[in-house]
Formats: sequence, C-alpha cells, structure tokens
Amino acid sequence: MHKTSAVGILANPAAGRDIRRLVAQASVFPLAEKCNMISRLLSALGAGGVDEVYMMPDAGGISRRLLRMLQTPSLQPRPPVTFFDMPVVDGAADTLLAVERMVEAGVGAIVVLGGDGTHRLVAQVCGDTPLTALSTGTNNVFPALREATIAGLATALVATGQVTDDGATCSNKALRVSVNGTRDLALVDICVSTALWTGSKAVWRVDSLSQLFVAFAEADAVGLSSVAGLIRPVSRRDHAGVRLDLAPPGEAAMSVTAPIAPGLVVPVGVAAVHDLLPGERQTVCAPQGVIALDGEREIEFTDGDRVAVWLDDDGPRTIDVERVMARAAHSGLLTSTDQTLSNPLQKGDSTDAAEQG
Amino acid sequence: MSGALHAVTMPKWGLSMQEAKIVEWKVPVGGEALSGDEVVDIETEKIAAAVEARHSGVLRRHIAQEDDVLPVGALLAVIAGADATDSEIDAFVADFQASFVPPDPTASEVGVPTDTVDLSGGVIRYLRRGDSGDVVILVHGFGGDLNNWLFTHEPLAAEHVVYALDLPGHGGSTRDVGDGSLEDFADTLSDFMAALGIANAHLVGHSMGGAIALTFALAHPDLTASLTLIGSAGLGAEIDGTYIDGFVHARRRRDLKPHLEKLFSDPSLITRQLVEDVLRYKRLDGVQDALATVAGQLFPGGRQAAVLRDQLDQLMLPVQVICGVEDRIIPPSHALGLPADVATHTVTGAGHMVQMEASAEVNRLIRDLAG
Amino acid sequence: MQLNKDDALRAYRTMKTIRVFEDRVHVEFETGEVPGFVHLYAGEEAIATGVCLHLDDGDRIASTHRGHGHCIAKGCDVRGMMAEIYGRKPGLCAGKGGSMHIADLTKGMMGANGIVGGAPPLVCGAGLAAKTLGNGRVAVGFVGDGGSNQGTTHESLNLASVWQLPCIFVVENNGYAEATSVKYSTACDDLADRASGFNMPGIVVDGHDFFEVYEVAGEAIDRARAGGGPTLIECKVNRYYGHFEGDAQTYRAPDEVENVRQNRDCIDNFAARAVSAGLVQEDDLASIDRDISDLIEDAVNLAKAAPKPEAEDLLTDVYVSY
Amino acid sequence: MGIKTFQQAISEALALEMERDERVIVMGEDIVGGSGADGEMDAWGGPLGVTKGLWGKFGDRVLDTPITESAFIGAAIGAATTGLRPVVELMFIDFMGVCFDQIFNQAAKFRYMFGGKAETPVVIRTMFGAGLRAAAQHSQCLYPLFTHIPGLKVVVPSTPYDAKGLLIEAIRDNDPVIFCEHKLLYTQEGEVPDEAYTIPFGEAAVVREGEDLTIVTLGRMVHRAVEAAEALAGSGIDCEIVDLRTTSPMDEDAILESVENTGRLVVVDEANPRCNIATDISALVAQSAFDALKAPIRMVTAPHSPVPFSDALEDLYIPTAASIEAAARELAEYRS
Repeated sequence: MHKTSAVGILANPAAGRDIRRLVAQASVFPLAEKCNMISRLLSALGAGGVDEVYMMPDAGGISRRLLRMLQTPSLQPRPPVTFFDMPVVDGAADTLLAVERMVEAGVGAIVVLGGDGTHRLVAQVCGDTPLTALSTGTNNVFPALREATIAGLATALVATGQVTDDGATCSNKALRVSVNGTRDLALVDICVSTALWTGSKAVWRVDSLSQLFVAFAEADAVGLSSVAGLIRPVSRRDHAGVRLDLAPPGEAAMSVTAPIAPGLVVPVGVAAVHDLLPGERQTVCAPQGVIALDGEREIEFTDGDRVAVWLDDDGPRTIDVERVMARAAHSGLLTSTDQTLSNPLQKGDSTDAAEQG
Repeated sequence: MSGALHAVTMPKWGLSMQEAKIVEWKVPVGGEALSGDEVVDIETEKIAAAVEARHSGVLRRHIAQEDDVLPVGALLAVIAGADATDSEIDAFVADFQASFVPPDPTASEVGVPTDTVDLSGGVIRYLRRGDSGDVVILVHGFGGDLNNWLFTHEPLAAEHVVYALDLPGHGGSTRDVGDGSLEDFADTLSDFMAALGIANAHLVGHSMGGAIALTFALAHPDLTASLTLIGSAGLGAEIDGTYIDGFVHARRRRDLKPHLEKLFSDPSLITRQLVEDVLRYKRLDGVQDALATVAGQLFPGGRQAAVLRDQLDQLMLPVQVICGVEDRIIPPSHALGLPADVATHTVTGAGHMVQMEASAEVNRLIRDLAG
Repeated sequence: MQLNKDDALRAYRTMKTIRVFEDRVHVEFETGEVPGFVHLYAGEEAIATGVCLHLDDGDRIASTHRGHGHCIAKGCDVRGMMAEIYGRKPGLCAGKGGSMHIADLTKGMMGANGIVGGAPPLVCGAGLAAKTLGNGRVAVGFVGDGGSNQGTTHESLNLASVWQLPCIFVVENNGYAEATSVKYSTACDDLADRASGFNMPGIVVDGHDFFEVYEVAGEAIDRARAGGGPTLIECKVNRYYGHFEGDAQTYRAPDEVENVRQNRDCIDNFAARAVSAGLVQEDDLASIDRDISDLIEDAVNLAKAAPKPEAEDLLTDVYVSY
Repeated sequence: MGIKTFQQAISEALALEMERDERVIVMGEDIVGGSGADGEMDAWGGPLGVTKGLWGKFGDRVLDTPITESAFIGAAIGAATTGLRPVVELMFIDFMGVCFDQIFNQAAKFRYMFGGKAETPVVIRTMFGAGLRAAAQHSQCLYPLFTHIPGLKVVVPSTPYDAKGLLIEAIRDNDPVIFCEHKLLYTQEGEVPDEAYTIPFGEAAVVREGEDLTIVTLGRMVHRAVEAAEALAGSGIDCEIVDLRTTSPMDEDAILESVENTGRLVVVDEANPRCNIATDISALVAQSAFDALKAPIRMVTAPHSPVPFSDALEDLYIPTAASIEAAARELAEYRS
C-alpha cells in the first residue's frame, strides 16, 4: 500500500438548474443531496483505505455544508478533507483550477459529481488521473447514476493500488472543437446550431440544429446523442463515432423521435449519417451559430471564424466500478479471516466457496 | 246626533306608523267639532299633523294628555252630543279601553298592507282602502310614493274605494320609467285601471302626478270621473329646478333635507325619519337613474317641458285645482287664470305638499268633488 | 427564441438607459441634491431588460426598493422618474413617492416597493386578475435574495402554484440583503431550489447574461400565458453600487465589483456579442449612446428646474373620494 | 323587503354585486369550504356560513385560499389595482397581525405614493368583537388601528339594513375598505330591501333622537346604547344615539351637531381604551364643541386588557347597557 493515498472529489454546485426544469420538468437535484452523496463517498473512501481527500472550495454552498457536516461525529471513520486554498470565482475556472491542483497533489483518482458539462471541464485538465464519473441528475450520458458508496469503494481500491490491472480503468473518446485556435472538448456530443446566442445553455429546441457529432451513442441514452443512438448506435469502446447532418423534420429524409432531454421527446430530422473517425477534421457547415458541447450551448461563432471539430481517442480514463468490485470480490480485497474460527466459505458446497479456494 | 258617542282614535298614517305623541289639542273640552275639523296635533317619528274629527259634535273629553305617546288605535278623545251624560261617557271609555288591543310592534308590515300588480311595463305597488263607493285614484308627484297620501287614505275610504299607487321609478314599483314622459305614466295609469277592472275613477294628482292625471284625462275622458290637481305640474313652465336637481342628486341627509324643507310651509315638519325614508328610497339601485330620466324628460333645464293649461277647456268633466299659497316648488300663480269652470282653491299656510299640510281641507275638497 | 435587430437595439437602449440613469443618480446623490434613500440597479440591467422585453403595457410587474431598472424596462417615462427622485411636482408620482415608490399603472408597472418581499403577493393578485378576466396577461414579481426569505414570498409562491396563476417570480440574487451575505441569511444554496417545494419550476440563470435571461424569461412567460402556471427564476448577479447610496460597502471584497465590471458586465457583454454576431453595428450603439446621454442630461436639468409640490398637494390623492 | 338577518344581508349584498359586476370576486379562508377534499364542496361557506351558496352561483369567482393571509390579502390588493374588485375575507380581525403590511403599507398607500394614479377597490371583510368566549386572539375590536391609517376606509355596521347598504357601497367604492362585522350581530334581524342599495360613507345614523345627552357609538354597542337609552327614558333622561356606521370617514358634523344640542356626551366603544374611537371622538368634541359641553365627556370602553376567555371575565370586559346607563346618569346629574 502507498504511504499516503489521496483522492480528489470534484462536485459542481451549479449543475442541474437550467431551463430544462422549465420546459421539460427535468429533475431537481438539491445541493443537500450532493452533500449526502459526498458524505457516503467519504465513508467508503475511508473504509477502502484512502487517507486524504482534496476538494474544491465553492461559492455554491457545498464546501460550507460539508465543513459543518465534517464537524459532527460519524459512526464511520472518514479521511480528512482538505479544501484547496484558491480563489473562487463561482464559474468554470474554479473547476479547472481545482482539478489541476488535485493532479499536482498526486491523487490516485478523482470522483466527479456533476453532469456532462462538469465532466467535460474536468476532462480538459485531469490528464491520466482516472475519474469516477457520478451523475447528479437524470440529464446525463457520460457519468452514471450510481450509489456513491460503491463508487467510493471502487475508487479507493484503485487509488490505493489494491486493484491495478488494466481492466479497472478504461479510456474514453473525446470530441475536440477549435474556434480560431481556441480549443474545447466534449465527451459525448457536439452539436452545431444556427441560433445566434448561447442563451440558457441547454439545447432543447431542435429547429435550428444543423450538425451533430457523437463520440458514442447509446440507444437508451437521453440527450442529443440519442438521435444517433436510435439509428446508428456506437459504444464508448468503439473506435469511431458518428456524424449526423440535421435538418427540420419536414425537410429531411429521415425523422427520429428522440429523447433530447428528460421529458422532451421530439422529432429530429436527419439528412445524412457518416462515420466519424478519430483525427478526421470536420468542417462546420453553418456560417454563423452556436456550438453546444454535451448538450450545452457554449460557443458563439460567426462568419469568418475558423471552426473545426474532430474525434480523439485520448479522452479521460474512467474507473469501471463494476469490474473493480468484481475484482475485489474475486481477490477478497475486502475480506479478512480469523484463523481461530472456522472459515464459513469452506463449510458449504457453494460455487462461491469453490471459487474462493 | 244626540246620544251617539264617537271615539277619536290615534290614526295610522303610512305603513310603518305604530305610535305618536300628542302635541297640542286644537279643540278644547266642550268645544264644538265638525266632521273634518282638526282636533289634535300629533307627531309621529316621520311627520307632525292634525287628527281630524270624523263626526260632528261636542268634544266632551280629552283622554290623551299632551306629551303622551300612544299607539295606533288608542282612544284620544270622545265626541258626543251635548246631552250625553258623564256616566254614559265614562262607560263608553271603559268599554273602549277594555277591548282595545294595541298592535304588536314586532309584527312585520304592521297595518295597511299594500299589493302589487304586474303590468306590461313592470310591477306596480298600490294601496287599496274602502269597500264601496266611487273609485278614487291618488297619483303622487316626482320622487314621492303612495305614502304622500297617508292623511288621505283613511278619510276618503269611508265613502270611496281609494287606490294610491306608486308610479314607475317610485316607491315599491318597477324602476323602469320608459322614456319618463307624461304619456308613459298615463299609459301606466290606464294599464293599472284595466288590470284592476276599474272602469272609471276620480283622479287626484299631486304635482307631477297632477300633470299625469291631466294627460290621462285628456286621452281617456271616458275613464275619468273628475280631476283634482294639487300643486300640479303641467299648468305653467316655471318650477324650482334646484329642487328637482337637488332631490335627484342628494345622497346624504344633510344635502337632502334643505330640499325637502322647501316642500312644506312649515319646514319643521321634516323629521329626521322622513328624510331617512326618502333616502332609503333614493339609495335603491336604479332610483337615481329613473329620477334623472324623468327629470330630464319633464323638467329639462329647470323648466316644465309640458304646459297643458290651454287644453283644460277640452275637458267636459269636473276639474278642480288646489294650491298652497306658500308653494315654493311650483308657483301658486299657475292655478290662476284657468278656464272659468275649473274650480280653484288656494290654501293658506300650506306649501307644495298641500295634501299633507292641510289634509283636512284637501280631503274635504276631494270628497266634495267626488261626491 | 431569436432576437431581431429591433429587439436587440431595444434591449441595448433599455440596458444602457438604466446604466446611465443610475450612474447619473449616483453622481447627483453625492452633490446632496437627491433626497432620501436611493438604491441603484446598475449591474443588474440584463434582468429587468431580459424579462420586460417580453411584456407589453397590459402585463404587470411589481418591483423592489431597487426599482429604477424595472421602471425603465417597463416603459416608465425617464424624465418623470428623474423628477420623482428629486421630489418634484412633475415627477411620475407628483413627488409623493420618491425613488422607492415609482409606479405607472398605465405601463403595467405596479410600483417599486419599500417593503422587502412586497411584490409577490401583489403579483399574485395581478395574476389572479388576468386569470379571472381571461385576458392572457401575465404578472412578474421581482424580489431580491433578501426578499426571497420573506414569508410573503413563500406564501405567494404557494398561492400562485395552488391557483396556477400566470405569474413569474424573478429573484435577483445580488449576493447581499443590505449588508448581509446571502450565504449567511439563506438556508438553501440556490434560491431556485425552493420552487420545487411549491411544485413549480425553479431555474438558475446568469443575471449578467441578457441572452440567457431573455430566453428563460420568454419561456416562462409563454408558459404562464398558455395557462402553464408560475415559474421561479433566480438570477445570480452583482450590484455595482451599495445597498443604498452612501453605503461604504466595506463588507464586500475589495476587487469584487471591479472583477465583474471588467469581465462580466452585462452591457459590454451584450454589445460585443451582438456586434460580433452581426445583428447590430457599432454605429447603431453609438447613436443610442448619444440619445441616452442627451436624455439623461435633459432629465436631470428638467428635474432640477422643476417646481416642488405645494402645500395644497399634501392632502390630495389620499383617497379617490372621502 | 322583508325581515332578514345581518348575515343574510351581507350574503345578499355579495350575491347582488357579483351578479351586477363580473369583476367582483370573493375570496378567503374556507369561504367555500371543502376545496380539494373528498366530501362536499361549499361545506362551510365561511366559518359562520355567511358566504354559503355563493360558490354554487358564481363558481370560480368564489375562491378558497390557503391559510396565508399575507399572500391572499396581498393578492386581493394586487388584483384590485389590476382590474378586479375583490371582496376578501380576513376571517378574524385579529389575524391582521400576519398581513398588516399588505393593508397599511400597500393598499392604503398606493394612491398617495403613486401620485393619485392608482385605484385599489378592495374590500376586506372581517369579523370582530368579544362575546363568543373566543379569547384573546379571536375577539378583539381592532378597527381603531385601521382607522388610524390614511388611505383606508373603515366600516362598522350595526344593523342588517346598514350592513347591506354599506357593503354594496364598499364594493363600489374605489378605495380600500375595511368592513368590520361584529360576530354577535350576525343573527340580528331587521328590515332589508331585496334590491341593491348603497349607504354613503361618513354619514352617521341618528338611531334615537333626544335632548339631554348624546351617546356616540358603533357596531354592537349601538344596541346596548339603545337598551340603556330606554332605561334612561324611564327616568326622564332623553338620549340621542349617534351610530357612526363608518369610522373613516367619520361624520364629525353629526357628532358635533348632536353634542351642541344636548351638551353631554357618552362615547361607547367596545375597543380597548387607549387610542380608540372613543378617545378620538372625545378629542374631537373637546376641541370643536367645548363650549357646548355642560359636563365632562365619559368614555365607556373595554378595559386595557386582552379579551379574557372565562365567561365570568368576558362579561365584565364588554361594556354593558348598565355601564352605559351609569355613565349617562352621572353626566345627567353633573353640576359643575
């Protein structure tokens, strides 16, 4: 075991309160629940042998709440939590800076609590540090909706080096975008719209969409990638992605009824479907518009701006919680035995006992 | 007449009167009283007026004393022949008092009930008194109602069938006054008579009611037995426009009272309750509009629109005109210079509301004409 | 929800008018000529503008003590407002209301309000009137982060939801209730989260971003007009001046305001993006700037020259009739 | 016309006005009763049944509210400035404590603050007064507090006839009106026309004329004053009773006129004695009719205490005919 094993926890206080609540009854994920998740996570990290946790200070109230919570005694020992001493601007810059600090601190893994947008930010700066991607809300594709306790255990097992084999983490694709040389990325999809303004960020009107690039597309996903997922599914592990040329439903050859946001299932016109191979630079057809990264309008571009999109296979590494836990079971990582007592696994004739042997 | 003993009792004036105060005896004990003479002044919460003798004789005894407050029907005095003995009178009084039951003040609508009839123009409220004799119809003036005749109902009912109605826009009748013209009101009158099966009537009209009665008589001479016009409109152009205007628009006691005081020669007759009663009527929805419509039609710009005096000579029926010398609403001079066969009576000590201020005289004149 | 050029210019004109108006009041206040309490809206212009651009005179808004921006955005006469702030007879409220009570019901402006949390119940009423009369109108209530803690606000959110009123509650969270931070005075983290307890959508928007406010407000207003019920919109924003004029603001971090002014100013941000998108030209904006400069100069001069109310005005307007 | 109760008179006024004007709505706590529940609608019609039946006739224009007085009184006020003419019920006047801001800072001030450009035609109906053993928070006479506020009109009717006429007047009035109904008057009977009618504000009723002494009073105390006056008449003391009907505006002329005639004044007010209507009228008369006074002014009011619960105490708290009579006798016998 490492002398010290540290984990970073990055929780975005601002996720999940956008216009989708208004137009599509999107779920509400209160901050208090995020803090409860972190508390459960801390218990599991402690149980898994992590002895230091780094976190981002925030203006939204997570750090304030946690500090209060950490002062109250807990049945389950929790590792000490350090909040970075850093300026808080209550924006994306906070996340970027905090993740950089975590990497500098040599954390063995970073647990990210947030939506696709938060993960996107983390991915820009996390380098090789593996992420445990936890969704806070129902509107996400990249992170999973998963119990924080289990995620914490798996993270601890990886961060402490108890599980090291390659299957424990996996690599992801990423979509890159460059506007006049300024780069950004998306983990699931990039969509080009002819709307002029980023406005309320979320993409929830499809009339103006012209192109959709997806790194992966699952048939049971929610979000823009579902449009591809329903006609040309590609997995996270597949080499390529997909590019769709979109048009208003009446003007396109094909129309897909797609769940583009929770509670919002609408027809989307598809004019053409193409493979998207890593490294192939794609041009954007619209002369002027907005680029949405993982479903959020982020970049306004106009005539004369140089815009390019491409697929990359060097996205962030993520911890495969299921595999790590299976490995833990297989190797008895969370098991200890008392030789003075008879081993319960050796009494019966179950297959578990046979495997354990 | 000797030997006959007659009770002078507390009259019932109007729908709500329950009692009155004895103010002053006009005929002393031993004094002679003729039928129709004022015997005693009394004061109700609404108005002060005199009780008339219904029989002629000697006023033998005052039963009520000044300042007494007595219920309707109570014995006030005894009129008898000079030859009746004191013991006869004692027995008469004892007998009366033994059988007298004062009215129950808690019963609603105590006293004379009114009735309603549904005409094509709407519901009309009216009062009917008396069982036999010619029909007399009493038509009140602008802003008035059948209670303007409260001193007339009973005295006439002895020998006539008396109707007093509320004109449209007034009292308990419909608020729909049509265009508010004399012709409309006259039509209501003929509808009223038809609905109640009255073939022929002596019409008595006060003020605007006089002009209505006159308009009716000109249109329906066959239905009209005689015409008594009291403080009547329709006989000249002048009228106190400030009164009409003030009456229509006043909402408060303080604003209304000065106008009502113009109606009487003696302004002290306007009690707080009388003002309140007029206000209660005027407060009802639709009344102010109805009055404004009528006023606009009949008295535009403070003048009477219809002057019918030249048509009086067309009437081949008995007509009399009564006016108060101190009438401040319609000049008493309108009663002058009428055709010779129109009897004109000017009453001193009376203002516009002659039938209230000089009820005994007015009642006598009506009886005289109606026979 | 696309903006056309006219709308974009209108938005700019409104925001800039508010800014120049407030900056000028700030200057004039320091001369001692502006009486009473004055609370300036500078920095928050995108909110009033982004919301009110969706409304016309028949729609109602009710405001806060920091109400100048809402008044201007809702179409109140700027000269009348300035005269009112100076306490002059030609003022929008005849000099009887002052900065905290500017109203113009003919413009659907139900009044700035000196009581924190004053607007929400009134807005429920305007919403109830619209619903009862079936005229398709909406009502927008502005409250601050301080006002959002008032019982009136909570009761009104509940009532609006129970009655499904066409109401929008806009919380202008500028971080401070007077001199107390929202972090201290508010038990929840995002004020918008409270909406879920009242069964209505609660959205957080960047109150510096006109486009975001405009879009979210537009959706909420359309939804309310269509009978979809109320919405709570929390706009996170910064005020450029103190709670009131004369507030030394020592409770704020030294560079707090300057950072926002430099990097997140709603008007600069709007102008840059609108020009970059080719929707408006620099010249258009410069011309509007000149108009506004003249307008505010004129408003101040008129206000200063205007007569004060007279003794006989003291007792008028207490009642319609008495 | 017919004999009706105070309660029927109010109900009739509401129904007539709702019929006449679609902008009139009625709202309040349980004024329908049963909203959202599984049983019958219109289960209550208000705690005493005053508004029962309106919902059946007018549907959505009769609204039950949550028990959130700030919101719904404020909403009524907001609606009044934006096109409706709401009649909103504040169940007990004591509850003004949780919504007073809406009434005195908002409704009462709009017209003045906004330079005469606002109209707030709202009527707040509210139940007041002791005598129901309802104790300290459901029995007060708080109309003096409203009377104190410029911009509000305050009505305190004493008879069914007045209740109907004054309520219709209140609904048609373009200013905010606080309409205070004494809870022990609801069963009071009197003649009330079937039609709509209005009684102007600021016009006191002289319910009894008299020469010797003026009793100025209002609400339920009018009836106690009449009782006292009848007893006094037996001793040759002739009382004039002035029923204020409205405390704002107040008919000062009627008070002064009467006192100038009688020279003696008893003011009867069920409210607590400090800064109430009795003190107000006493000040008025002392200031404007001092020379007419033949004796000091006497105030008969509740004591300076909360309303007690026990009947033994509450009966002592409320001014009685006997206490009015005693005050009047004292004045009648006064020799300077």
